[in-house]
Order: sequence, then structure tokens, then C-alpha cells
Amino acid sequence: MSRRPLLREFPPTTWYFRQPRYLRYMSREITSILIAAYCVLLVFGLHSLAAGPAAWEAFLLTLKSPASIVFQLLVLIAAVYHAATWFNATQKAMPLQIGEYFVPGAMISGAHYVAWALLSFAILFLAGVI
Amino acid sequence: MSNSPPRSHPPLAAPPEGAAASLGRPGGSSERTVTLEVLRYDPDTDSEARFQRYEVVCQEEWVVLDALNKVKADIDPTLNYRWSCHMAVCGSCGMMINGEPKLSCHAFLRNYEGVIRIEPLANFPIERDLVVAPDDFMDKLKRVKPYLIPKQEKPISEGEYKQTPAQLMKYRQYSMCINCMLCYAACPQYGLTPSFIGPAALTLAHRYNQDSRDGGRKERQEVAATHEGVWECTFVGACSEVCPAHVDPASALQQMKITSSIDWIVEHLIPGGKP
Amino acid sequence: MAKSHKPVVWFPFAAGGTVIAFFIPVIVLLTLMAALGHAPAGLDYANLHAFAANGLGKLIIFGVVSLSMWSSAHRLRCTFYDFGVRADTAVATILYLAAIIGSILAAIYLLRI
Amino acid sequence: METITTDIAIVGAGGAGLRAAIALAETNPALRIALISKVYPMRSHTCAAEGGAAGVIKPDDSFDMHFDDTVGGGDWLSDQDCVEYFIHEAPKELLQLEHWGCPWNREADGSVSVRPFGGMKKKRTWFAADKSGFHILHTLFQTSLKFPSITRYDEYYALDLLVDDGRCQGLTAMEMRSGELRQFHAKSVIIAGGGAGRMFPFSTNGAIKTGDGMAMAYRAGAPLKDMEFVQYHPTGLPNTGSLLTEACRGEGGILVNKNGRRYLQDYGMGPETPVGKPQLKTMELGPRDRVSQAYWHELQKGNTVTTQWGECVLLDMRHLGEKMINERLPLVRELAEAYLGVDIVREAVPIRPVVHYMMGGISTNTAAATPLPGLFAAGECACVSLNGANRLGSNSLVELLVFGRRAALSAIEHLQDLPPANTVALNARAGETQARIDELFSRSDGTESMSGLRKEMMDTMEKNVGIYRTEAGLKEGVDKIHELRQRYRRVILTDKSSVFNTDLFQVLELGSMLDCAEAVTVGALARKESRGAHQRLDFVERDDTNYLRHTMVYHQGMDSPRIDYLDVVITKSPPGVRDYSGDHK
Ligand SMILES: Cc1cc2nc3c(=O)[nH]c(=O)nc-3n(C[C@H](O)[C@H](O)[C@H](O)COP(=O)(O)OP(=O)(O)OC[C@H]3O[C@@H](n4cnc5c(N)ncnc54)[C@H](O)[C@@H]3O)c2cc1C
Ligand code: SF4
Ligand code: F3S
Ligand code: FES
Repeated sequence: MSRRPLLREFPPTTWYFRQPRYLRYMSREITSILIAAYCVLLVFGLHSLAAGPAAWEAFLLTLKSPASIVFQLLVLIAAVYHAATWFNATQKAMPLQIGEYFVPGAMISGAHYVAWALLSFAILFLAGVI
Repeated sequence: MSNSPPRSHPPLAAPPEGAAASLGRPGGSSERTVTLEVLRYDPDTDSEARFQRYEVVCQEEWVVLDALNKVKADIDPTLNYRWSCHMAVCGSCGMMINGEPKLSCHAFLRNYEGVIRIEPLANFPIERDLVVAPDDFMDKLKRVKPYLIPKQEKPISEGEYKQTPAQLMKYRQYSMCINCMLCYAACPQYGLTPSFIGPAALTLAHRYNQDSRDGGRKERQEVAATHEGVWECTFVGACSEVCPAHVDPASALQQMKITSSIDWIVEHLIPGGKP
Repeated sequence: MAKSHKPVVWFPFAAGGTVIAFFIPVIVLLTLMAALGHAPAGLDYANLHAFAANGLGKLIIFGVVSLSMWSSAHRLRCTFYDFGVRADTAVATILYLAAIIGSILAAIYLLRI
Repeated sequence: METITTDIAIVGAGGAGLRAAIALAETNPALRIALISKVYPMRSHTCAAEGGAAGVIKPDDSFDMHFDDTVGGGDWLSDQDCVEYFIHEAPKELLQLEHWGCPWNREADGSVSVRPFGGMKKKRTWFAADKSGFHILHTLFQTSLKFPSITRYDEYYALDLLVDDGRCQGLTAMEMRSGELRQFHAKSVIIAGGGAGRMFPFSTNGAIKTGDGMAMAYRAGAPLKDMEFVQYHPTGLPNTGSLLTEACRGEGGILVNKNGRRYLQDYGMGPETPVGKPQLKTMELGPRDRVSQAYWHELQKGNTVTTQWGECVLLDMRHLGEKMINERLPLVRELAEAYLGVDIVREAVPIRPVVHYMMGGISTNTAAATPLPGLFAAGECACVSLNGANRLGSNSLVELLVFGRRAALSAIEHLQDLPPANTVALNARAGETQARIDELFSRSDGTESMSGLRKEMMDTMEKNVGIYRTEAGLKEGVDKIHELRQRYRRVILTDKSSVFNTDLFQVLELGSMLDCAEAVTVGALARKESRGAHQRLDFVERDDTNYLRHTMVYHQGMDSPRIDYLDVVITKSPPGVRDYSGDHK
């Protein structure tokens, strides 16, 4: 007898249960479902804004339904998770070399976190929250 | 030599038993019986793979490879696996240990409890037991042209190409790949789409692209910038997490996506632009 | 194998990912406050309308909405594949089309303001 | 049996084999080249070399100095014409590697850096951090992918040379993944099979270094030369045998005994140099044989540190500082941390001498040709008589390149005017290999276990052919190895499957090691002097009158081998005193 290499299947629909890191990856990826849905909501909001004050108020009112609140909470979690994974990834996609040395990755993502915080505060400030 | 050599016969401190020398940390080496559950497959007799259990008395400080060597020497000579250097540099001894791609010479028993499950590297056909067929990887390595294509030819008599330490550091990390294929076993995109050139081979292309002496990026892009190339990667990042040589292929691939995108823009959107 | 045209979709994806990371969390926070009855002044019709009426404001809003949509669409495409749906061309067409339609609608509404 | 016809076959795809293959392909692209290796090329043990490769490149250095260091380091057993050729080719080869992309460390101005190494009077060791061999191997392997005329036979285990009409015309090799035997018909064969350190229990060598190439040539009638010279590296990890490169000392690490004394000063390598300011060719930068021998004396005096892994001395690198260590010795830090739990930045590492390198091997001349026409050899498996009685660290990696290339050129020359091969005769030879394998598979009266025999061999080598040797010990060793060779004929093959049968390959490798072990022991017994790595307690002096010559060992089947001698080539440096005291000129 001779060679008969055995191919073990890579299960195309359930592979992500194999390793915790795959689940982490998938949870990062499926944040896009929530973000996409939220974008639809934003477009709808723009529609209302364009349609005048009454439509806008009606839009704000629909936001208050319990289902909507739960939805937005989920989106918030997804968006924050996305942001964290994105900033951590930037150091990989765009390493920064100064002379012989590379700027430590933590510093690059750190800088992103700081910028994120500043930007968020600025927007909150402009929106009159703080 | 100033001292006259002593008379008695020279016993060098006696080595520990057999080929698997004992490993240890200060603080005492103790014995421990380890249960290995090893995937077996012999194409001569088996139609399916099966697990076989071995109870091995090990030194607490051993690596998994030492345990396998002990099985092979004392319990079951028919168990097959690859290894050579025992120092994480030859890249032979990759296997799945409790589902995680690892170099068995760098997987310390002290980090495992209970039954240790050992399987051949995922995503490769199993030749026999823990031995996989790396043909696909070897083929892909070759396809990315992993050799210096000089920017300017220069005869040896004119000495070395100058390269500053900073230029060296730009690619050095990516030149550290030991071709162990752990990243291929870890990358789900390779599992899902076997035509994917994959992390290590693409990283090697990046290594030469980043080399100040090299001018071959354009040629390599013919392979790297295709669907089978970097664009199959969805940045799972598993490759970098398992890489024993800290090569960080995930980083290399993302950088290549950026440069490939810039190439594309130059080529298609800038009139007369050449990447 | 020919070079891929992925950059067409990938660049906006990468840009969108950055936009989502920087902007979406705080925007959700604002709408959430409104939903919980503490509507911030920025979401008053007058204020928001004034912002959107401004050319730069339009551009920012459009950028955030369309890039985020594009980015999500692209990522969803990959996710479908990851879940084992192999009809990639169909999935891609539908999702990218959706993102494009969404962006056009956003543009139309913005121009009406 | 399938026959593969090629022009030139190379056994071994480590540094030497790959360099030869590339040289062949470059010289004549029309040549068919078969590169046969029992492991994938990048698994070859060249990847484990850490420290670097020596070649004169800096203005303060000279060929003469490299010559003197090599000849003196080899205790005048090197052939000086060979050394002369070597030192001149060395920088060319290292530059060639640079042109192929090897990531050598650099100076600020972009030129290559060199570091100090044991026994070298100048800094001349090119290095790529502490992964020099790794980078050399991968650079060569990757470069070899450019050449379509190189056909690789990866994971083919070479068994026997095919000799007919008084010349070597090919070999048999088994495809490991199918278990099928193939014969390669080739006009020239180059053996680059690497060393044989695995016949010792305690070695820096990888599992594949079992002397197959040496044994193959030896069984085919080519003599093995100077096999008794086995190099101990002074700084191996006491448990795994993993090497901590000589660069540890080159960069300024010091060796101390349990009293904290830098004991090398007591063995002709003093006076003490300031800590952290290593001085070339003295103290910690003495040659390997001397430094390993000093350990042994310390052991006798009770000055070693007792650890759970046996007796050790300490290698202290703390004063180098974390930055320097990370930059130049990252692998050393990792190895010590992983396998011993010692962080070299904060603690001294316990170390001991371990078997490292075979100075001896298949006898070749400066053209890399063996006495058997059509057979060439290069790398650690060959003894071209560059290293003499003791190799200087960092000469070997260059030797692979210089003589790998040289072997290729000679192999091409040999192609001229060859009579046609007698295929019938070659087939018959190949049939003998097949019969040998078949017998092993069908053997029913086996009584000896492979691992049992292997352990006895290793223990014998360690006990009787270690750093210091005696008549009685060597006699015992010779008898024991002879006995083991007899018993090997009854070894049991447990695994009878065809695919990737590592039990089979381990059995075959054991056969190779026993052949090599026999050559080592008989050579050591016959050499009644102390020279370089061969130290006899009963003959403590070097004896140039009787032993300024190479030992040549000839295989005689199951009988004891025949020993002959060959004069050393001396051109300009008559035997002198090896001086490693700080006041040498
Ligand atoms: C840990 C370590 C560190 C070292 N550091 C240095 C250093 O810093 N500087 C220096 O100059 N030297 C160093 N050396 C020595 C040097 O690395 C080796 O001598 C050298 O790499 C040997 O190369 P080679 O090509 O002869 O053999 P290898 O690289 O060992 O290759 C042998 C080849 O032969 C093949 N082979 C063997 N048997 C068979 C068979 N039966 N059938 C088919 N193929 C076969 C193998 O597959 C392999 O491809 C070091 C050695 C060790 C062990
Ligand atoms: S990139 Fe890392 S994991 Fe992948 S083959 Fe190279 S060394 Fe192994
Ligand atoms: S795991 Fe695979 S998907 Fe990309 S980042 Fe690594 S290659
Ligand atoms: S044995 Fe070489 S990497 Fe594990």
C-alpha cells in the first residue's frame, strides 16, 4: 500500500466554534449588522429632518419605543467594540518606524484612544450635552 | 596548559536518560504522569483517523515533544511525527495541541492540565499520524518569488549593497519566519479557501518588498495583489497570535493591502499612472 | 490570476471603519439620550437643521452615513462568506447596492434641507 | 524500482548542499540537478547556527591573520593549502550571500558589521543577530527557488551510493511518504549530509544529524578522515543541550565557577581581562577545545556549581544590559528563559560543554573531491582539513559556502569524457539496497530494540570518547561499538508500514551512527597524543613527530576498520605553540 493522505474537513458553517479567537473575530465582524441597521435608522432620520419639524419630532418619538432603546443599546456596545478592535488593529496596518525603532503598538493605539475621547467630548460639547 | 591533567577517568556530569534530556527550572524537577491523546492514522491499515491514549511518565519541566519522544522510544515505536532542532528554529514540529497550533518543542507540559490532545496541523492533508503534507505551502512559497530581485545589479567585486540599520529593521521582523505553517493551521480563511496564498508566503513577499536592496515588488504583486493573495485575508489575526517567531504576518498583510490599494488608485485613477 | 479590483471596495471600507470607530459611538449616545428623554440641544430641530443646511455640515453627515454604510456592507459580505454562504457575487451585489441606494437617499434628503 | 536519471545528485539540502545546487545551476543552466534531502531544506540543521560566519572584510584585518588563527586554532592539523584557498574565498561568499538578500547586521554607514569570536584575533565574524545560520539557510533556500534546473526531492532518505567501474554513479533513496525506493543515476554525486553529533547523548545537534552522509561514503569505500576530533562547545544548556552561542562571550559574557572566579585565567588563558571588555583571543575568547577542557578541570577540583541538571559553571551576561542583549542576543535570552527559566538580563546561566561539531568526515582534497571518483563532499560531513584538530567558531558556516561551491565546480569538471553508465550493473547495486530493506522488514529473529542499542551507543561515546580520553577507556569504547555493530544486525523493526515510517529511518540512522562511532573510537585509540579536541590523559603532549598527520579510516564490512595516515600539508606555518594568554602578540 502507499500514500492515501487524509483530508479533514474544515467545517464551512461551524468553524468559528473551534477556537475562542475565532468567536472573537466573528463577534467583531457581526457588529457590522448592527451598525448597518443603525445607518438605515440614520438615513430615516435625515428623511425626517428634511421633511420638517413635525416629522423630526415624530422620528424622535419613535426612538423612544422600548425596542428602539434596546436596539440602540446593542448598537452602542457594537460600536464601542468595533472602535476598540479598530484602534488596536491600526498599529498593525500602519506601523510607525522612527530611525531603527518602531513606535510601540500600544502607543499608536493609545494615541487613537485619546483622539477618540477628545473627538467624542467635542461632539458632546457641540451638541450641548456638556 | 598550566595544570597537569588529573589521572582518573573523566566522567562528564552524567546526562539524563535517553534522547529526551530532562528539562527543568530551578526549584526542583518532579515527575508527573501525563496522558496524551494522539491522533493516529496509517493509510496502510486505517480508513479513518482515530485517537490513541498514552500514559507517559514525564519530568514536569518537559515540553510535549519530549513526551512524544519518550512514547516513541519506550512505548510505541510506530508513532510518527517530525522534529529536529528542539529549539524552535527548524519549524518541523508543529502540531495541534488541545486545538491550538503549537511547536511541540516549545509547548511546556507545565502549561497543560489533564489529558493533552495532540493532532496534526489543521488545514493540511494527513500523511500519517502527526505528519502532514506541506506541498501546498511549499508551492505557494515559491509563487511569491521570495528572493532578492535587485534594484540595481552589482558585481560582488564592488562589495556589499549599503543598508543602514534602520533600513534593515524595516524588514527584519518579516525575515524571521521559520516556515512552521502554524499560521496556516490557524487561519480560517485558508481553511475555507485553500487557494489563499496565506500568511507566511505573503509575508515573505512583503519581507523582500520592504528590503532597500530589492526592486521586485511589481513582479510579486502579480501574485500578492490578486484575489488569492492579500485580498483573501479578512484580518482574523490568528496567524500573528500563534506565530512562534513573532513575525506578525497579520501586520504584513494589512500593510500590503494598503500599498496594493494605492497601486490600484495610481494605476486606474491617475492618468498615465504606473504603480 | 489577474490583479484584484478589491481596492475599489476596500478603501472605502477602511475609511468607513475609521469613521464608525470615531463617530458612531458618540452619535448613538446622543440618539440614546433622546430616546431616554434627555434629548440634547444638538438634536433640536432648529439646531440640527441649521447644521445640515450648511455645506460643510452636509458633507460631514453624508460622509459619516455613507462610509459607515459602505463599510458595514463590505464587512457583512465577508461575514456571509464566513458563515458558509458561498454565493459571494450575489451577496456582494445586494449589499453594495443597498449601501449605494442608502447613500443616494441620504444625499437626496440632505440636498432637500 | 523507479530510476531517476540526472546529471548531478546532491545528498543534503543544508547550507552546503544548497550552495552547491545554486553554483551548479548558475554555472550551467542546462544541467539537471537532483537535490535530495531527508528533511525539507529549511529544516536542515544549518538553521540552528547562531553566532556568525568569518570572512576578512574590515581594513584592520588581513588574510594572513585569518590564516594564522585558523591554523593555530586547528593545532596545526589543518592542510594549509586548503586554509589559504578558504580565507580568500570567504569574503566573496559572504558578499554573495549579501547580494542574495541575507540580513547581515549593519554599521551606521550601511556596511556590514562584524563581531569578535573565540580564537580569532580580529573582529571578522559576520552575523545576523544570533540567527546567522538560520538566515544563511533561508537565504540560500529562497534563492534556490529561482532556478528551474534544481529539482528537489524533499524527504527522500538516501541509503547507498551506486558504485560501478570504480566510480560513484548515483545512489538509492527512499521516498519517505510512500516508502518506495528510487535509484538516482547521476554522473557526479555530492554529499552534503551534515554532522553526526547525535551519536553522543548530549549535543547541540538536531535529531537529523546522524552521520548518514559520512556512513554512506564510508561504506562505499571512501575513507573517513580525522574522525576522533569531536568538538565540545563550552556553553550548552545543561538540560536540553541547546547552544548558547559563542557570541555570548564575544559580546562580553564571562565564565565563572562556584566561587565567582573567572577560572579560564588558571588554564593558560589569562591574565584576567576587565569585565565587559572582551579581548580577542584570550580568556573567554579562547578556542573551544581549551575552554571546554578548563571546565573539566574545574569539575575535577570541585569548583562547579551543582544544579538539578548536573554539574555546571556559570555564564554571566548581566553586565551587558538589557538593550544590548535584546539587540544582539535575543535568541539566547529566549532559550535560557524558556528551557531553564533563567533571564540572562538578571541572572547568570548554568552551562556545560556539549558535543557540537565533527571536525572529521569524508576525506576530501581542496577541490572537495573524495578519493572515490565521481564522489564529492562538502560541509560538516566532509573533512577537507580546514578545521584541523579544532574548528574555530564561525569558520564552519563559511566552509559550507566555500566548499559547497567548490564541490559543484569539481562535480561539473568530472562530467567531461565519462564513459556511458552500465545500467544493468547499477540496477544490480540498487537491488542490493532493496534486499537490505526487505530483509529488515521480514526479519523475524530480531532481538535488539532500536532505542536500547542507541542508548548504549550514546552512553559509550559519552563515557569513553569524551573531552579527555584514556587507553583503557578507548579500548572499552572500541570493543563496545564493535559489539553494538554486531548486535545491530538483529535489531527489530517494529513498524512495518510503508508511509512515513520513522521507526525505519531511526533504525537506518542508528546504523549510520554506529559506523561513524566506530571510526571515531578507532581513530582516537590509535592517536597517541593530545592535540586540539583530542586529549589523552596518557599522552598529554602534542606529538608532531608521529602524529602530524591525518587519520584515515577505511570500512571493512563487519570487521574492524583499517587505519591509514595521510600527511598534513604545511606550506608556510610550521607547528608552533598555541598561545591564548593575554600577552600574545
Ligand atoms: C547549534 C549550532 C550552532 C552553530 N553555530 C555556528 C556558528 O555560529 N558559526 C559557524 O560557522 N558554525 C556554526 N555551527 C556549525 C554549522 O552550523 C554546521 O556545521 C553546518 O550548518 C552544517 O551544515 P551542512 O550543510 O553541512 O549540514 P546540515 O545543515 O546539517 O544539513 C544536512 C543535510 O543533509 C541531509 N541529509 C542527512 N542525511 C541524509 C540522508 N540519509 N538522506 C538525505 N538527506 C540527508 C539533511 O536532510 C540536511 O538537508 C553550529 C552548529 C550548531 C549545531
Ligand atoms: S509566519 Fe510565523 S507561524 Fe507562519 S510559518 Fe512563519 S514562523 Fe510559522
Ligand atoms: S489569520 Fe488569516 S485572515 Fe489574515 S490576518 Fe491572518 S491571514
Ligand atoms: S523541533 Fe525544530 S522547531 Fe521544534
